[in-house]
Amino acid sequence: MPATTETVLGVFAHVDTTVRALEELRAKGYHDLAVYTPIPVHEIEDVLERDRPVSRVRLFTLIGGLTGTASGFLLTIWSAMQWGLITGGKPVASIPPFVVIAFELTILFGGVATLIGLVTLAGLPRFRRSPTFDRRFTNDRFGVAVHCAPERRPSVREILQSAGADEVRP
Amino acid sequence: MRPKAGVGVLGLVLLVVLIALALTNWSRRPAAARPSAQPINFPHNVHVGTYKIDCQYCHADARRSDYAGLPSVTRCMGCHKITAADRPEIKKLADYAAKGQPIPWVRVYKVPEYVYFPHKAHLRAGLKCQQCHGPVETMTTVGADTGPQLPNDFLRLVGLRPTGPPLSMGWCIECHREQNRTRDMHAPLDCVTCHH
Amino acid sequence: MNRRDFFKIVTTTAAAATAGCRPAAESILPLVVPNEQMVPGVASWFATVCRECPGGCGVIARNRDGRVVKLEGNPDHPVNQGALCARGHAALQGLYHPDRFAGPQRREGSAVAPIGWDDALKIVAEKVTALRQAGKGRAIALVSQLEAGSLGALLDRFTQAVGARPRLALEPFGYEALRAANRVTFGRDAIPYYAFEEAEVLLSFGADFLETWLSSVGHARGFARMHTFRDGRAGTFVHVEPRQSITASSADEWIRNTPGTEGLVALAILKILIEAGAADRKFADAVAQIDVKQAAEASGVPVRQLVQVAEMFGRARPALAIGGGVATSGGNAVATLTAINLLNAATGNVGKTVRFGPDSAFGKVTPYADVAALTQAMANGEIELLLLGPRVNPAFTLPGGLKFADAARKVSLVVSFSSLPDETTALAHVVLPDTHWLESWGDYAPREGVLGLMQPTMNPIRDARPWGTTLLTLTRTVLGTEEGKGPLPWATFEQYVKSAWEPTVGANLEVALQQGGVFKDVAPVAVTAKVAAVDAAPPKLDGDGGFTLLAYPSLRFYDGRSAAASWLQEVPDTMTQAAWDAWVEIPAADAAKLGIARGDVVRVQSSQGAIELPAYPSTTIAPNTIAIPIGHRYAPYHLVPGGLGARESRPYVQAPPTTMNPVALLPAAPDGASGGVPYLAVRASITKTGARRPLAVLQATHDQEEREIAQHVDLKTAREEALRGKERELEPIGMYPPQHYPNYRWGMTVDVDACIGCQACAVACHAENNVPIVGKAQAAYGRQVSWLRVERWAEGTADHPQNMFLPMFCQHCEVAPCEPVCPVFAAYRTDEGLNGQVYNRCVGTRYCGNNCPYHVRRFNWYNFEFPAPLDVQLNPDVTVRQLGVMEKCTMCLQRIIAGKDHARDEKRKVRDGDIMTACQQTCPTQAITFGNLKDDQSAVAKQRHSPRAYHVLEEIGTRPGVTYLKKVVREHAPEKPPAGRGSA
Amino acid sequence: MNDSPAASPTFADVNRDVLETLRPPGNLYFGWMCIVGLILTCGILAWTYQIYMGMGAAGKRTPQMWAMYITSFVFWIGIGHAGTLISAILYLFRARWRTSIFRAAEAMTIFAVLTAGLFPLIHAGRMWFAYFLLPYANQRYLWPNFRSPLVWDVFAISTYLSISTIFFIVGLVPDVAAMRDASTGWRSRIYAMLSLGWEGEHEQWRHYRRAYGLFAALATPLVLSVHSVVSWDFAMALVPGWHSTLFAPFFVDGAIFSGFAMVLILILPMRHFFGLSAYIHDRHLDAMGKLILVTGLVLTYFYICEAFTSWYSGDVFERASLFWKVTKSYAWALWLMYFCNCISPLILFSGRARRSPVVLYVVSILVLIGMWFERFNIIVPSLGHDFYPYTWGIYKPTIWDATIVIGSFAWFFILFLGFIKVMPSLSVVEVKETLPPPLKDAARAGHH
Repeated sequence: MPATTETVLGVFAHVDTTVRALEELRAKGYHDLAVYTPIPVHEIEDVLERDRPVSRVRLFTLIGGLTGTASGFLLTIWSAMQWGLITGGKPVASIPPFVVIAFELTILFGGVATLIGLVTLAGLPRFRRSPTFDRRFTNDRFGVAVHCAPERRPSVREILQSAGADEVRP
Repeated sequence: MRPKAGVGVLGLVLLVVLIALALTNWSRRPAAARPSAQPINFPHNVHVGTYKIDCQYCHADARRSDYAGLPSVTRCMGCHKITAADRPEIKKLADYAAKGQPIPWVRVYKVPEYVYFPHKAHLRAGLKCQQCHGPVETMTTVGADTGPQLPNDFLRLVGLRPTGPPLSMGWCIECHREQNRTRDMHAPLDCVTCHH
Repeated sequence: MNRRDFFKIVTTTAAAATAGCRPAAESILPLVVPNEQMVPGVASWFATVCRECPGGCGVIARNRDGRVVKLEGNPDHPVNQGALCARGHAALQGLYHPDRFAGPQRREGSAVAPIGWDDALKIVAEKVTALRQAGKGRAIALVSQLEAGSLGALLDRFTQAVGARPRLALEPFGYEALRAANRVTFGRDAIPYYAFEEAEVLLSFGADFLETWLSSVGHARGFARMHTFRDGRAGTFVHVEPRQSITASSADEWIRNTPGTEGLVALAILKILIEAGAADRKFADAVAQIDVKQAAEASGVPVRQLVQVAEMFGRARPALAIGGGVATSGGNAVATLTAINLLNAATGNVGKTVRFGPDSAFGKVTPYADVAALTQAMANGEIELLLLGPRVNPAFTLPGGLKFADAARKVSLVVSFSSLPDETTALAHVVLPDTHWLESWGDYAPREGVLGLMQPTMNPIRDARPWGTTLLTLTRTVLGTEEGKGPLPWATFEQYVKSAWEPTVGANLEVALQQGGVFKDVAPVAVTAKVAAVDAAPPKLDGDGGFTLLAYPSLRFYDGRSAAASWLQEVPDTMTQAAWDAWVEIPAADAAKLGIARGDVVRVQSSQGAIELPAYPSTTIAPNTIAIPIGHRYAPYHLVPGGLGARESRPYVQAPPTTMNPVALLPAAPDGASGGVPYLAVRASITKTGARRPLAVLQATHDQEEREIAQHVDLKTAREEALRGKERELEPIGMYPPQHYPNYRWGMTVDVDACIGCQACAVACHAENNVPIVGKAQAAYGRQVSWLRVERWAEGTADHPQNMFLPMFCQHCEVAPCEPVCPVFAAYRTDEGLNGQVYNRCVGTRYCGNNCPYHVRRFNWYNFEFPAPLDVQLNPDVTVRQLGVMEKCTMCLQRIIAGKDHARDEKRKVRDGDIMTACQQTCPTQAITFGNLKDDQSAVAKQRHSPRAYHVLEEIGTRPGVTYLKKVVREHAPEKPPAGRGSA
Repeated sequence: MNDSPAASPTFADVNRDVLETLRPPGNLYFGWMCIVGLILTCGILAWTYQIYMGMGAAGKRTPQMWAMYITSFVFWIGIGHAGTLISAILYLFRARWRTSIFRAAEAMTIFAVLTAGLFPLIHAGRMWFAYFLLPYANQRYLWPNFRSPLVWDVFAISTYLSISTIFFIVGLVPDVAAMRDASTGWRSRIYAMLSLGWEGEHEQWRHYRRAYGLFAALATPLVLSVHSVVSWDFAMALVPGWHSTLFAPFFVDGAIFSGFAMVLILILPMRHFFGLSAYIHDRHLDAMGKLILVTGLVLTYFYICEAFTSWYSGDVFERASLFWKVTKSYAWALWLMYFCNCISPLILFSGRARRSPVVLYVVSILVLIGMWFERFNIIVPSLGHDFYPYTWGIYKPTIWDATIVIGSFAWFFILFLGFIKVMPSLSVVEVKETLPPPLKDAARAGHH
């Protein structure tokens, strides 16, 4: 990366024009893109995710869930052994009822871990608004921000405009 | 995250629960007397430490009753008719004896009403008084230092294992378990032995 | 922290934070001078004699730290042999009754004010002196209860010394007719000793000997010995009574007769026996005029049944026939009892099961006729000073026709020595409270040869003085003598009583006091029966109502003197299972005709007055007969009126608008032949008032609905199984290995065959385990806390209704449904086979209460109160449970702990019999056994393996630690559980 | 997407319409708030009284140690099922019609669970010790009994509440961001904070969508488990009428049934007052009507199974319990339940009824009544006629427990009323997803 990069933002009103711009940009080798959409759009995902791995959130879920299962059984069995009290003639470490606890903890830990995964991977919370963000992006506009070397700016503007951007800045 | 109405309420409920938890633990603390509270300033260190009087000479019921018992005024006067009779504190004692009144000692050690602690069984098991009551022979005034339980619980919550405060249940249990482990005793660990 | 603290915190958090919420420092007071008899924290036991009824059972009182906390029967005492009835236990509540007089009282008009002892005594002394000086010593009358001991002698000395009328020993149930009949037949004015334990067949004509008749605890002990199935042997008991009473429920054959025809039945049986040659022929004259068929018709008992009973009775060697109860107190009472005497004499039972010699103290009761005469004298203004002893309540117990209260108002000075306010103290001008018998010296000889000694079991808690001491002081003042001189030289009653013991006890006072008395056997005296014709025709009844009124003494309250005890009010009547209130038992058919349902208030009217009571329709009472228990009184504690802020837990009901006393309906005239109270004397009419006062009936239904909770086996099978053993049933199959018990496994057995439904166990449990009282409203709504309930299950056919009594309490299941549902381990299984319940861990989810199939877990719906000083009675070894906590039977855990502690002191294991639960200890029929199931030699383990053993609701698989033994039903009962049902 | 009506709103319309729901409320709203607040106050006072007096203030007794509180607890837990079911299960099944209702349903879920969660506290004899049920390290070395279904409840419900709340909040993040950008001033700043700085950048969407799917996958078994666990409070007990393997699916079905009824009760007025007919179409109502009908029929099947097994088992206790319920003191409650839950939904076989808000509303109310009584009929009559005839008895409610139960409804509605005025009760993002995406070519074609 050069020492300085510039960002060009194209604001689109339509999905098809956005997709067209993205295809074009990728074809020209621009990969450092930030795309803002009010909703997740399949067509855009198709373009962008061609070369990206699946979100790692699921790993968080898996680890969290397994931790939950293990801690569920550990907590119940270990705490039952603390006093070894018999109730209803059942063994101290009675597994069937403990499955319920383990199951619930699996879900709980899995869910919390997923949340943590989401927050960290999505870079939340974000305290400062990124310069390319526009409040219309949560309404009905799509934004494509292209990070590029200063000298490439005109060509990027050209691509965006020709794709059908309503507005290109700077 | 967004504390919505529901979450806020949940938080509030949790807060209330925590406060309640803190207060319950705090108020369930066994009563502890302040040193100055006793009607007569009785120095255990002089009686036990200096004169080596056996605990059960005065607390004579300990070996046969649930209660350790307090010496009768006449028993105190048995020695103090002569011994140190000129001291101001002893004069107070003589005063009670003359009036035939009991001495209103302030209770120092107390377990809650739902706990049955028999002194007899503990003495039969060969325990020293000091095991529970601390080094009485060095105390000018006996005061039960039975700390609050909540900080303790919190320490446990984060994985530390502080020794239970004296006269708390965990502290009793630790000793019972240790006696069974180290001395091959049969200290009961059944809930209803003490709670009935 | 308790709930109140919590409430303080949630409402005033800031205040709590500053105030620090630190528990207030508590003082502990040492003794000034050590007491040799007492170690704080260790119980001492003092033997004395129960004075709740004239039965005179020995009791031992458990004194903890200076306060009596529990009573038990004295095992050394020959009358009750360790057992104690419900009323005996409840004596403690008289001792600690909140309404006990704090000291002497003086009444002017309706205002009652405390007064000093000296002033109070002065009033009485001046009156006595004035009357003596005026030569009107005969205007002084003294009425006491039956005092068969030194006090009685002292009272007689007193009346002589001051020149008063002879003392009256007033007992509402005085058995005058029994004495009169014995005079007629045997020429002895006495009540003999009935050896129940030696009879093979017992034939009772209305005698409620398991409830109140003579000495119920002693009889129950004897009855259990003759009747309870043991090793293939069991006696037979036939009971003739117009209604199914608790006693009738224990009978193998209950014969429902028309009231007042018991004599006819007895004579008919005697006639059959003589004709069959099974009885002494010389008695033939007595029954010459008897026609069995006519007798059968009059009594409503079929001839076939009479013959059956006669055969059974004639075959037995020996048998015993007794007569008593309300039905034999009518105008033909003496004739009826004479007929029964002849029956005994003709079959050779006199001298064997009927023994004169060890005569009962009841022979010393003043006949009611004399009491009636005194009342008449009072009404005529002949009495100016009336001295009424403690526990004497003529305003309540004497027939309404006598109008005692009106007569008493004509007496210028009425002095009562009662310690508790009642209907009579309300008439007294001066009350000089006696010490409670648990605080007093004294003695009591319930029968010849048995002298029970009484000693104070604790210091008086009120400013009361022993009656004897008060009279001694009074005599000295009146006669102007000094201590040690004159006809009554003793300074105190204690001195007097000890000097009275000198000849019998001598130097062995300490031993005798420890033992509870001086007991020796008295040889029976030979008597001969006089044969004479008996006219036992049913009595003429007063009034023209449609129903014969049976007023019968209550098992729980006797003549009403025990009614102030809330334990007895809380524990239900075993038959109706109604707590707290009285009722009138009406034949169900008549009730249906009149449109009366249970709980409808009914006006019962006789020629003497009317009372209003809730109705209880019953299928087990003779037609055209109604029955009302005597003794239901309300003695409400002085309570703050309730409001929103007041606790709803106030358990004590207010007095009902009218009296509930059926005695008020009786005429004044004594029975001519005996001078007794004619309890069977009036015909009454009943009308529906339209009001409702629902009864607090605790048992939803007496029908087992195929549950097989109380089980029975017929005698033949039981015998066979007892001799040959029973095929072992399959061991219960479980998913888990059986529990391991390292030391002991505690268990209990209950012999349903022995249980007589006397409720002693339930009251003993209340006393031992600090079980709170909930009051009528809460009890009616299923919120009783009693750990033990005695259930009545109706069986048999409409012709042969039978009852089974089943004490039900925590079954201490091995596979306990209550335990695994508790979220906090408050309920768990101990390794000694108990179901532990940790009160301080309990959160109050009540899941265990739902899941217990026996519903023996009790919840503290409120903070039920123990109004001071009843709280002094609380057992210090048992936690008092707080609101919101579940509780239940612990098998007297505190006793188990004490027993193990004792055994460890002696370096041994607990032996069988070391530990007794409170219910077991008090059971008059020894129906309850407790012990270590691991020990094969223990009584409980043997019974658990009895062929009669079963578990309640066994099919649920809870494997209870409590085993029941089936009731053994005799020949007359149907072979199989019948389709028809008894009463509901 | 192609089934959307011709005059479908644009993305901007959605933002505008949703923002419209958050405008300062009118007098009607405050009137409702006052009424509900008043009832809630009564409920709180009644609870205070009950804590002061003891559980005796409520009409419980032996044998009905449980009564209206547990009835209401199960009822509210059941209500709490629809939200997560709609958001999770229908999400996984890609049922498009969920989008316009799921936000309100999720909020309803959380509030219902919060309401339900109060009842164990209200019900406990010593609620100040309720924390004993939590597994926390303490000096006494004591732990809860994990064998107790009540502890399972603690875990199931707290997990359900946590996961539902997380799910709900995560779903709200992009919407709140939209609200942030659509509003101004302090509102905007608050929304900005709550939106965690969400920008709708693709990298965020990528993880978001994956996480959302995972939440849905986790929540699906959870939804089924929660009411199963609650049903085991009964099924694990011995009481005749409780001890049944049928209970878990039976309860889950009933929960969905009542949950959808409650959704309708909340959605229909919202649609009316907020003018959301453009988003909540008749076909949405139709779909929900069908679901109610189907779950109602399944429930009827369960009722038949329950009665049949009780009778056919030949078990004396089960039979007695059943016959008593059907014919004796509580028969009115049982037959009321049968009418509400089995008969009244049958009208939904008619397509016109399914599209009629009035019919749906009436049926929903009947269903809620029926489902409350279903739990009542399980708890109170079963306990009233169980193994032991001695203690059989009839439960009578008191003014105190009745007020507390009614107060719980007020508590629920006050939470919901508050919610609809501060948060988008329609999912901005998901509604937009169901709209035709803005296409230039299509737009051009349209202009021509």
